[in-house]
Parts: sequence; C-alpha cells; structure tokens
Amino acid sequence: MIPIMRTYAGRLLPQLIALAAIVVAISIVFPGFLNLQIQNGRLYGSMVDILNRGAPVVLLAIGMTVVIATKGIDLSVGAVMAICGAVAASLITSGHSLAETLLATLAVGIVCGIWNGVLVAVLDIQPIIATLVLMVAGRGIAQLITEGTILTFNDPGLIFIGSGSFAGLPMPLVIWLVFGLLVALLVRRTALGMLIEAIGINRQASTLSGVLTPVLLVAAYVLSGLCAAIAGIIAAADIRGADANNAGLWLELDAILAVVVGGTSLLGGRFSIAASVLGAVIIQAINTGILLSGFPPEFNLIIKAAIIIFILVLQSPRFRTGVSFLSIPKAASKPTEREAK
Amino acid sequence: MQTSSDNILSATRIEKGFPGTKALDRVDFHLRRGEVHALLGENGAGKSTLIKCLTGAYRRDGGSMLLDGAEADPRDTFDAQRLGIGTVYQEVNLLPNLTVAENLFLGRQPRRFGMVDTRTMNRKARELLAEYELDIDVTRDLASYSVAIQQVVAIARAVDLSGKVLILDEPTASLDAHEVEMLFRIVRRLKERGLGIIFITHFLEQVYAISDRITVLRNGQLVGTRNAADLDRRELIAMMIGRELATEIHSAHSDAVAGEPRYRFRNFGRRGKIDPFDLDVRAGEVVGMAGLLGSGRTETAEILFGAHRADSGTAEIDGRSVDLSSPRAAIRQKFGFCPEDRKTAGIVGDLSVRENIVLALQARRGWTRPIPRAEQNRLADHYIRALDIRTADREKPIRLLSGGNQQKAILARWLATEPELLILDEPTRGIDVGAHAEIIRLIESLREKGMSLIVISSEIEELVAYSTRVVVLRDHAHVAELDGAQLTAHRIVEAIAATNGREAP
Amino acid sequence: AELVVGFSQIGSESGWRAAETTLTKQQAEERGIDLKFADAQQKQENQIKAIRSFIAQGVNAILLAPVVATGWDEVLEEAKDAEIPVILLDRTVDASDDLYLTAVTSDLVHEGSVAGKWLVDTVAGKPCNVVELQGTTGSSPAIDRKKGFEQALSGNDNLKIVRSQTGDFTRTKGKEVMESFLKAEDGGKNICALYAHNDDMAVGAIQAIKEAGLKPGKDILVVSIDAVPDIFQAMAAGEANATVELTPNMAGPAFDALAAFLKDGKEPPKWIQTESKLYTQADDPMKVYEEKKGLGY
Amino acid sequence: MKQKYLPLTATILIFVLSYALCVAQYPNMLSTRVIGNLLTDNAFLGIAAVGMTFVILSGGIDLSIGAVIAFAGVFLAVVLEHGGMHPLVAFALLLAITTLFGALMGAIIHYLEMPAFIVTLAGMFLARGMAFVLSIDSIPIKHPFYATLKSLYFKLPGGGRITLIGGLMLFVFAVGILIAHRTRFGTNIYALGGGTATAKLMGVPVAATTIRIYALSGLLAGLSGIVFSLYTSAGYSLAAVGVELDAITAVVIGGTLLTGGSGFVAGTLVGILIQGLIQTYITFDGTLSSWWTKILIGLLLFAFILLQKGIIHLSRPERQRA
Ligand SMILES: Nc1ncnc2c1ncn2[C@@H]1O[C@H](COP(=O)(O)OP(=O)(O)OP(=O)(O)O)[C@@H](O)[C@H]1O
Ligand SMILES: Nc1ncnc2c1ncn2[C@@H]1O[C@H](COP(=O)(O)OP(=O)(O)OP(=O)(O)O)[C@@H](O)[C@H]1O
Ligand SMILES: [Mg+2]
Ligand SMILES: [Mg+2]
Repeated sequence: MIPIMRTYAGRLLPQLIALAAIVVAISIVFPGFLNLQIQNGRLYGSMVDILNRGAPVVLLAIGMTVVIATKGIDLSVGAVMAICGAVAASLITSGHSLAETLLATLAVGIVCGIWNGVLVAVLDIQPIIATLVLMVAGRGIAQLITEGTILTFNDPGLIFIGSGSFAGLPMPLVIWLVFGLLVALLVRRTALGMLIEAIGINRQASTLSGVLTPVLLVAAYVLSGLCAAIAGIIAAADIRGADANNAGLWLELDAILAVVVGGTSLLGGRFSIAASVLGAVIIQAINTGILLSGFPPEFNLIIKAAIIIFILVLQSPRFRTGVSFLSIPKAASKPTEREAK
Repeated sequence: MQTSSDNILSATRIEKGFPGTKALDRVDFHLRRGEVHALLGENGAGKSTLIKCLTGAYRRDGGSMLLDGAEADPRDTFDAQRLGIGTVYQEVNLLPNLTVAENLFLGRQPRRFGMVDTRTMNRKARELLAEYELDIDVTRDLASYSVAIQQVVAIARAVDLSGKVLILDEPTASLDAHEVEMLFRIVRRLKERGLGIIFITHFLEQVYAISDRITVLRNGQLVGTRNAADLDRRELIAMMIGRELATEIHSAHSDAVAGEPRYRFRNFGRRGKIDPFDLDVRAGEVVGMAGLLGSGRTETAEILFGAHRADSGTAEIDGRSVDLSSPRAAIRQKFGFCPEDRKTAGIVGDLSVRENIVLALQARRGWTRPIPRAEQNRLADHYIRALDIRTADREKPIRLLSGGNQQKAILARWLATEPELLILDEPTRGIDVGAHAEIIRLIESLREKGMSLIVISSEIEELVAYSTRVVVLRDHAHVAELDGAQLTAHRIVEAIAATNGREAP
Repeated sequence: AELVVGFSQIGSESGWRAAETTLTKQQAEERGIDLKFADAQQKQENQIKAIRSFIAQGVNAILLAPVVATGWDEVLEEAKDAEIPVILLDRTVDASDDLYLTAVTSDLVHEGSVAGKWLVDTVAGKPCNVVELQGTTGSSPAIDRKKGFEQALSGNDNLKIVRSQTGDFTRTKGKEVMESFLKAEDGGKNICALYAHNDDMAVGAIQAIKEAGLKPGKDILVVSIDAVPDIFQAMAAGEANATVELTPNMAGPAFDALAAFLKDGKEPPKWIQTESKLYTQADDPMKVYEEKKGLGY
Repeated sequence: MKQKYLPLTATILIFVLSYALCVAQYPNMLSTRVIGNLLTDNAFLGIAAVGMTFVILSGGIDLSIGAVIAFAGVFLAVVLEHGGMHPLVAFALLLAITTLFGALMGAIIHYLEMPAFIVTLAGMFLARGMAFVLSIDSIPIKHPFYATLKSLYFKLPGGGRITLIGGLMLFVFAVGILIAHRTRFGTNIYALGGGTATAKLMGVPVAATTIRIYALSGLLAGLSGIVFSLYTSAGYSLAAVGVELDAITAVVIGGTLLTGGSGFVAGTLVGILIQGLIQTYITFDGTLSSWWTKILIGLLLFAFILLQKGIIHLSRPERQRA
C-alpha cells in the first residue's frame, strides 16, 4: 500500500509543486488570497473561487484525459457544453421537472459522445477532424435551440446546481469532486484504465489481443460528452441562463492544456485523472490570479502564456534530465529517443 | 596482438547505462580492415546498443572510439554516415511513406540547380537495386513492398553509404535462403575492397558461413573475441549463454497424430488475400506452415484468427460450426495468435511486461472483472520465470526489452489465456539460440499437453523438428500437405520450389 | 422588381445581436424586401467575402454591420464601382464617407458618457470607487464605452476607477471577474459602483454581488449599456440602477433612407444617429421589459 | 494511378463536382468575379495553410498562425503609422520576427521534447498577447505604398480581378510544391512525418529540420499577416481568430493525414477552394440564419470527409486489418 501511495505522490509531484508555486506567487501579488471565511453557511474566499470557477474545465479535462489516453482528442466539448446548457434551459422553462431536465440533458451529452465516437471508431476519421465537425455545427445547434438569445430560467433546483452549497462547499466543486472520484475509481478499480491505455498505445495489438477496441473508443468519447453535459449544466446554472453563443467558447483548449499540464501525453497511453484535475486547477489558478493581480487586461494573455511555458518547461523530460545531469554529474542519462508514431 | 593500424574501427571501454540496466559495461571491440566480424550474444546482451553507441544513435556514457586511427565521435547517425559508417539497424528502419528511391538516397539526393533531380535519383536507385537482382518500381512508396524487399532496400542503402564500415544488425531475420546468399556475395565483395563489416545474427550457420572473427557479449559485458575457424559451435554457444546447451534442435520429428480433427476449416478463404483452403487440426497436433516470403502464410493465420474476416467457407470445432469473424470471436473459441510483426501488432510498448502478459486474459474476462493485482503479479512472475524473460522487473515498459524477450512476453500473453489452438507466426524470428531451443521445447510440451498449434516459420529444419504435419503455401494458395515419412526438409523445399501444377500430397 | 438587399451581420455573439438580426429581417419583410443574410462568425474576412459575393450576385443594396472600424476601403470601393449603395449599421467605419450611403449608428463614446454622467449625478460629490467590466479587449464598443465613461468622470475627483478588467461581454465572465473584484476590494466594501460595458456582464456581476452577501443596486450601484430585457427585470427588483439603450432597430431607419434614395435619389445625411436613451428604476422597468421581451433578444 | 494520389484526386473530383452543382443552382457563381474573389479572399488563409501543410506533414501542428497574423497586422500598422518606416523595410523586419518566433517554437518542440500542440498553443497566447500590448485599437494603415500595391491587379473579363495577393498565394503554393517535392528539406519533412526515431536513425538532421519547418510556418504566417494587412489596410489585434482551425481543415480536406508523412501541398489549395466555395454558396443562398450557417458548415465538412473516405475506400484494394 505504502509504495503505491508513494508512486502516486511521485506522479503528482510536478503538478503539486507548480500549483504551490502559483499560489505563493499570487499571494505575494495579492495578500488577501489565502483568506477563507464562512459566509451564508458557505466557505468563501479566492481559493474556493478557483475550485468553484474551475469546475467546467476540471470536468472537461476528466473526459478529455480519457479521450487523449486513447490517442484521440475532443475539440467539440465546448460546443457540447453549449448544446447541453441550452437543452437544460429550454426544458426547464417549458415546464419539465428538474429530474427530467437533468436526465434528458445528460442523455444529449451522451448522444454527442456517441456521434464523435462513431466517427472516430467506426468511420475511422482522424479525431481532430471528426470532433471539429461537432465543434462547428454544435454551437449552431445550441443557438438553434435558444434562437441566439440567453434563455434565462428561475428554477431553484437548477440554480442550486450552479450557486448552491453542500456541506459548506459550492455545488460545482462538490459535483466535480464526486464525479472525478467516480471516474477515477471506475477506470482504476476495473480494467478499463489499462485497456484504454493499451488502445492508445497500440490499437492494432490491442484488437488482436481481443480488446473490444471500437466499443471502448466510443465509450471514451461518451464519457467526454457526459462530462461536457455536466459542465454545460453547471455553466448555465451559474448564470441562470443558457448562453449558447459563449458557453464553453474555446474551453476545449483549456481542457487540453489542463491534461497536458497534468502530464498525460498527447500521443496517448498512460494517463492520470487526478493529475489532469490538478492541471485544470492550475489553469484556473492562473486565470484567477491574473484577475486578482489588477494588471490591465491587454496583458492577460502574455502572463498566461509565460506561466504556462514556464510550467511546461519545468515538466519537460529533457529539462528534468538536464537538471539531474547538473546536480548528479555523470548520472545515467535517459534515452533520448523520441518514439516514432 | 594487432597493432592499431590494422583496425579500421576500435572501440575501447564503451559504457552505456539505461535506468535500471547497465546495457554495456566497458566493452572493447576491434574491427579489422577486410574482415567480417560477427557480433553475437543472447537477446538483450547489448549488441544493438553497442551498434547504436558506435553510430551516434545513442550518446555513450564512457569509452573511446578510433576510426581509421583517428579519434571519432559521431554525434548522430548523420555524422556516422559522413564518416563512412553504413548501418542497417535491427527492425527495418526505413520510412514506409517515402518512395524506394527516396529511402535509398535520403539526405544525399542528386541535385540539379539546387533542386532534387528525381529522374537521376530514380535511375540510380534502379541501378543500385539491380545489383541485388531486385527489379521493382522505385517510385512507389516503400510500404507497398513486403518486409523482405524492404530489408534488401535497407541493406542496399547501408552498403552504398559505407565507405569504411558496414554494420548489419540482424539483416537476415526476414530473408529467405536465396536472398541471404545474395547478401553474402555482396558482403564478400565489400570485404575484398577492404571494408570492415560487423554482422549480427542468431543463425549460427550464417556466422560460420561468412565471418572471420566472432565477438560474444553477455549481459552487457565482453566475453571474448575469437577466430571463427578456431571456435566450434558448442563452445560458441557456451560463450553466449554461459552454460552448455543440452540439445539444440531435435533431428527427429514427431509422429502424426491419429483421431478425429478437432478443428475443421472448409473452403476457408478471402478474396485478394488467400485462396480458399481446407485445413484440419487435431488435438495435440502441430501443423507447420512453410512457404516463401509473401506466399500467404501470414494471411492464412490472420484469417483463421479473425484478424481479417473470411469471405468464404466454414469453420467447425468438434463438429459444431463456429464464428471466427473477429479476434474476439476467435479468442472466445480459445484461439491464441502471436503475430509476426512484433512491434506494430504484438507489443503494447508503454505498458509494463506484467500488463502485456495479462492483456489478452483481461480482455477476455471483460473490463468489469479486473484481474486482482496479486494474481497479475503471480501470472507475470510465473511466465517471466517459465519462459526466462530477461527483464529488470515485471513493471519495466516492454518496449525497453530486447526483441527476443518481447517475443517471449507475447507468447506468455497467450499462454496465460490457456488457449486450445495457438497460432504462432514466426515465433523464433530474431531469437537467440538459447531461447530458440526453449521455444521449440515449449511448443513440444504444449503439444504433449494436448494443445493444437499452427506454427509458421521460415526455418524448415525447425518446422520438421516439431511439426506433425506441414502445409506448404505458394502464391497465396495451399499447395501441398506433408506428413509421416514425407515430412523431410528436402520434400518441403521441393514443394515450395515446384513451379507449376499443384502437387499431390 | 423586388428589392434585393444583402445584409452582412457580424455573427450572433450576444442576445442584442440576435435581436438586431430578428428586427432587420422583420423590417425587410414588412417592406417586401428580399433580404440576403450572411453571418460572418465574428470574422472581418468573412464579412469582406460576403460583401464581394453580394456584389457578384448583383444585389440592389448592402447593409453592413462592421465587426471593426478599419479595413473596409477596398471592398466599399468595389461596391461603389458596381453602383451598389452600402448602409452601415450600428457601428461606423474608418473610411471616406463617400464610400457609403449613410451610417445608422449610435455614438458609442456618447453611450459611455451618458452612463458616466448618470453616475456622477447620482453619487453627487460623495467619494466613490468604481469597478469597470470591459468588453472584449480590443473591440470598438469596449474602447469607446470606456473612453466615454472616463470623459464623463474626468474632473470629478470623488469618482475613481479602482479596477478594470475584461469580462468579454459575457455573463459568465462578468460574474467571475466581479467575484475577483469583490475579493480584491475587501469583500466589496471598497466598491461603491459597477460600470459594465454591456448588460449581460452586469447581470452576471449582480449575481456575484448577491452571492457575496451584498445588495446590488444599493450597496453597489450598477450601471450598464444596451438595455436588454433581462436588465429591466433586475431594475424592477432594485438590483440594477441604470442602463443606456442601444436600439436593435437600426434597419428601420436604414431601409427608409434607402427607399427615399432609390425613389428619387435623395441623399440621406451621412450619419443617422440613434438615440442613447437612459433608463433608470424610475422608468417603470417592468413595462419596458414586457415591450422588449418579444423582440428576439 | 498511384495509390498516394488517390486522396488528392478524390478532393479535386469533389471540388469540381460541387462547383458544378452550385453553378447549376446559381449560374452567377460561374462569373469571373466569384473566381477572382475565391483567390483574393482566401489569399491570406492559403498562404498560412501552406506553412501548416508542412508542419502537419512532419507530424506536428501549429496553432499560433492566427495570432501571428493578428500580431503582424498590428505590428505593421504601428510601425507604419506611428514609426514612419517604409513598408518594405517593415515587411522585412516583420518576416524576420515571425520567422524567428517560429524557429524558437521549433527549437522548444525539439530540444525540450514538448508536444507541438502545446508549444504552439502557448505561442498563440503569446503572439496575440503581444498584439494587444502593441495596441488594442484597430489602426488603419494609410501609407500610399499600400494603395500602390492594391492597385496592382489584373482585370478579368466580366469584372473579376486577380489581385496581387491572390497571385501571391498561387506563387506561394507553387514554391511550396517545389519545396515539398524537389528539395532535400522537403523529403526530410516527409521523413519526420514517417517517424521521428526512424528518420533520426537514417541520418535526417531532426533538430535542424524541425526548427526550419516551424520557422517556415512562422515566415508564411508573417507573409499571410502582410497579405491580411493589405487586404484590410489595417492592423487589429482581434483579427484572424481561429484561422489555424480553418487552415488545418483545409489541409485535411486536401487529403493530408494529420498523423504526418502523407499528403500534398497542392491538395491544400483545393481544400482552401472547397472551404471558400462553401462560404460563397451560403452567401448566395442568403436565407440561412446564423445558427443554420454553422450547422451547415459542419455538415458540409462532414460530407466532404465522408465522400473522400468513400472514394478512397472504393478504389483501393483493402489493406487494413480488422
Ligand atoms: N532505450 C532503452 N531504455 C532502457 N533499456 C534499454 C533500452 N534499449 C535497450 N535496453 C536494454 O538494454 C539491454 C540490451 O539491449 P539490446 O537491444 O542491445 O540487446 P540485443 O543484444 O540487441 O538483443 P536482441 O538480440 O534481442 O536484439 C536490454 O536489457 C534492454 O532491455
Ligand atoms: N507480389 C507481392 N508484391 C508486393 N507485396 C506482396 C507481394 N506478395 C506479398 N506481398 C505482401 O507481403 C506481405 C507478406 O505476405 P504474406 O503475409 O502473404 O506472406 P508470408 O508467407 O506470411 O510471408 P512472411 O514470411 O514475410 O510473413 C503481405 O503484406 C503481402 O501483402
Ligand atoms: Mg538487437
Ligand atoms: Mg508472414
């Protein structure tokens, strides 16, 4: 048990260090950052904001991790968020119960996932392009549902999902914690994780070993669609309205970035849900830090780019070998071969 | 002792470590002008690593290297090529998406007015390949040719590049006797020109046929360098594996098995792949498949296993008709299949040895019923021991194992599923003498336990040794079946070579 | 023959934009005009392409809602060569004014200053820290509405903009940025007023203020621009204080001017300015809400 | 016909077919204006897409090009309008900057072994961020030299024009095709796409090639930025958002595999024309709402990919495993 814990901590160490560094950096620029207090029966403070605001990207990153592990990518998640937010808003405003609305919305997310999965697994279209179709058309579908307006709603149940709290924690945070844990358990307590990694590393060998490749591929995209649906519900519930035009816009890039910051290779294979979640939190911490810092907005992108490059350089295999090479002279150098695709 | 001026290449105290492994431990290696120098050793002994250190593909951790008397330190393979070292690396290392001509002349294409002169390049490529009796369309992508042709192209490229030294890392693994002979002719010619040639192989006959001296590595250390003429086969094997090998290959083959066939394939085939064939396999029987490269053996195996769906015919097990439309369906019927192309169809590179071994078993159980970790460890340890897989530990990513050990791990993957029909496509390719003998012993013990096997191999001696029956293929059709007294190497060669008319069995 | 008019719209990035599209289509229908609609997905290059293909199709006139002020000379020149009149909607362009028939727009700087003036009058000399939610960085409404607001504030040293960040014109970002403003300014105790470049961001920010335990409209004054229906609901609930209307009906006056021009060549003025009307809680917000609700916002 | 020309042929076939269908519905679409517009309006995208083709052929991706185009525009506007520099000098300076920027990304990708997707994503943030810092306002460029350049066009019968930038795009494509198929560098690009490890063993200078590929992509993105600034006579930091996705789409529609190693620069040209055709068709139709426009673009994209797959599948003897 203890060695397992140790390897786990070892896996997450770079992300934890990066997060700690960012937190320290923000609290230097903005001293009130670490303050926490209870307000209206709910934990309140910038740190909570990060975990709360990060919910959509965390959720998208969870699904994206599994898709990337299969050597795929899902560009459609932002659009699926918009579709699902729109579906939820239009169902709830047309008088359906909360349970019906939620179930139907999740089902829509799953359908989107199946569509992507079938394109990738059955029609054998390259994942970027396959999901680009839904990325483009999906936002149109969402706008079709809302007719381009922001569909506002007042259902207290749905609103609770966005801004309610449970045990003093904001609901979005509770949702991603629980969901992330469920997915992590699902992939690691069953054989799913290993089979998905096998597909991502060598699809042909996996198929020949009897792995149900097409089904698992579709399942990965379905999970991603489901994550996007939950993220979409949270995003809509947060502002009490479905903004088909802007919900989830460019969030797919943040999600992919989160997965990479989490150390999962874009070439597929080994993955860690926990690390991706940390990656997403890191990204949100950067965003929130920029907002708190008070710099003029035209510097936002440059600051973000600089921090991300810094983190990635720290994580890059070459840099780490370089450092260990400096500190332990004559250490055995790691193989420098990059795997052929 | 030699003076250093006789050596075209001298490497001293070469060291190379990988995390958890010391792949080369102060190895000395001297190559003379005009000699063929065989570099031998078990799988994982460090042969390929030594080559890669000498040619700049890896940075060595220590040691020095003299080329033609001068200190040489190629930074990368490009550098090595410029220094006059041509190399064929293990596992065909050419680019399938480039044309044959581009592969031959990559980096040194003839140019006119700064632009690549494709016409001249293609002409030169044809001339170059003509020396190897290869008349193919050099403007087509390399991928459209068989592994054997690709191998010849790789050799042609390396020979053309080698001004001083030619290195061949298992170039003959996928060549047939005729092509090997051709390669040897070329090697002898280069030798006369004063080149130094390093030759790595697991075929000891070839070692004796061509090499002047032999250097043996074991576990990354130099065991010794001898003149080939002074070293007999038994002694050589002992140097390689560190002990005497009990028996190399049985000379007598197993007797035919009587009884009803368990597996009955009728009119089985797929258009464009393999002509419809009939095949029966009994319990406790090893059916060998012989044929030239590209004769359709792999295709037969793939259709039997459902990797390609058959478009005609029926399959029956014990009289009941079964579905073999996908690998999963075949696995459900307790089939197992070790593919020929280890790298692309066999190993799952980044997964550990343990995970690679349990993969097929896990896939059959379904994802909801994970094999408990303790059970996985037990299985992995069992097969690592039983098949003598050389790995630092079971958690090492399989891609870091040497080729032969990867092959054994794939075999373990299928043994773990306890198959009843095991299809092995070239199971001994690239495997050292020790492991070779072990795999053959394994095939025999599996047969004795009542398992049915279909084994494809290009080594006819080997087929004769363990098969109860041999099917001969030619031009994508099953043309002959030999058993009992007819099952001799001679008859197989005859059947393969017969040019027209289907031979009566 | 029927009048064919091409309309190059920026996209559908907000409810206001959707309303403008809906109203333009309605107005065209009422006048029996065949409207060719092209959505540019927020890209200038797509708008230029659309105008070029309108010219190639030989439409009778072109409506253009330009995504940005610069870069239209060439394509407008081409339209002029083809003798197709162009009318600009809702934003003007940085080109010689003989290249278009007229521009039906509001004055973005003026909108900002109306909002600023309201705030100056409302706080009446008391010290007041203002936070600003900017539109998308680099977009002309963001730049001009900031400029107008700052102009109105200048000379009133009691008013100070303490924080200014972009909220990308969206509710989500408006809420998120407001949350961090509240944290950064001592839980909001330092903030006396919020100025948002559009209503959507204000609506998001209002929720953030409420969740922080403060009363929007009282503890923090809220003023924004556009006058979309939802802000009137907030005003009715006392949670928003004022908004400056940007009418989505730009097409009506445009078609009228076009009709007059085509009928007897009457040149309209180069700028038909729409009103930037200020609404406050005193203006019966619920009634305005009901009026606006059906307009496709 | 050779296997590898199949995707290209399929794409050309699809383009010709769909153009014919469009013309059948709107005869005006055959006019020289439409054809001239197709070239002029897509010039900047086409030039950037040539760079993208090389990057994708090598197995990489470059997400920064849209941002680099925006940066280029703002940079030119600032130095021309506020700096008083001659445009030709500014062009040279700009191309040097963007080439260096691309080379830097290539160096990071190679030496730090980081995925291109992420490095160029950071590059995208950085380039657009720099554009914002230079100016958030859109700045018109009123330099007389711009007017001169824009007045250079070739008038076709029927009112269409082949403009300087449209011609420049065709020229860049021609040079691109030469580089891809007639230089050692070109072959090396394909070699990298076939497998980095193998290419390295075969003596391809992987570092130099990778750096040059991204430098070339940066150079062409810069050139595309110049074209865009000529096209709009302005610099604007929010310009050209998402152009990288359009370019990738064009490359893929043009029959290049995203996994690298296989494809044609010429295919990208057809990909660009197909995308332009879709847009022109939608404008000619003129009845679609904003959302139906998006849905239709997505569906047409899907249809093209499917059609291409179908044609390739039908005309190729099967080779894949189950
Ligand atoms: N890139 C690598 N990283 C870690 N270990 C490696 C790597 N390459 C090789 N090894 C290890 O180094 C040892 C020597 O391997 P090498 O490939 O040189 O063997 P070989 O003698 O060529 O074997 P074979 O006959 O099977 O080809 C093996 O134990 C192998 O597992
Ligand atoms: N005449 C040919 N021209 C080109 N390719 C061929 C030809 N014949 C066979 N091939 C290809 O060579 C490969 C090997 O052929 P196949 O699997 O049928 O034979 P095999 O007997 O198993 O040979 P090997 O010993 O190489 O495995 C296949 O991919 C096949 O498509
Ligand atoms: Mg080896
Ligand atoms: Mg074979």
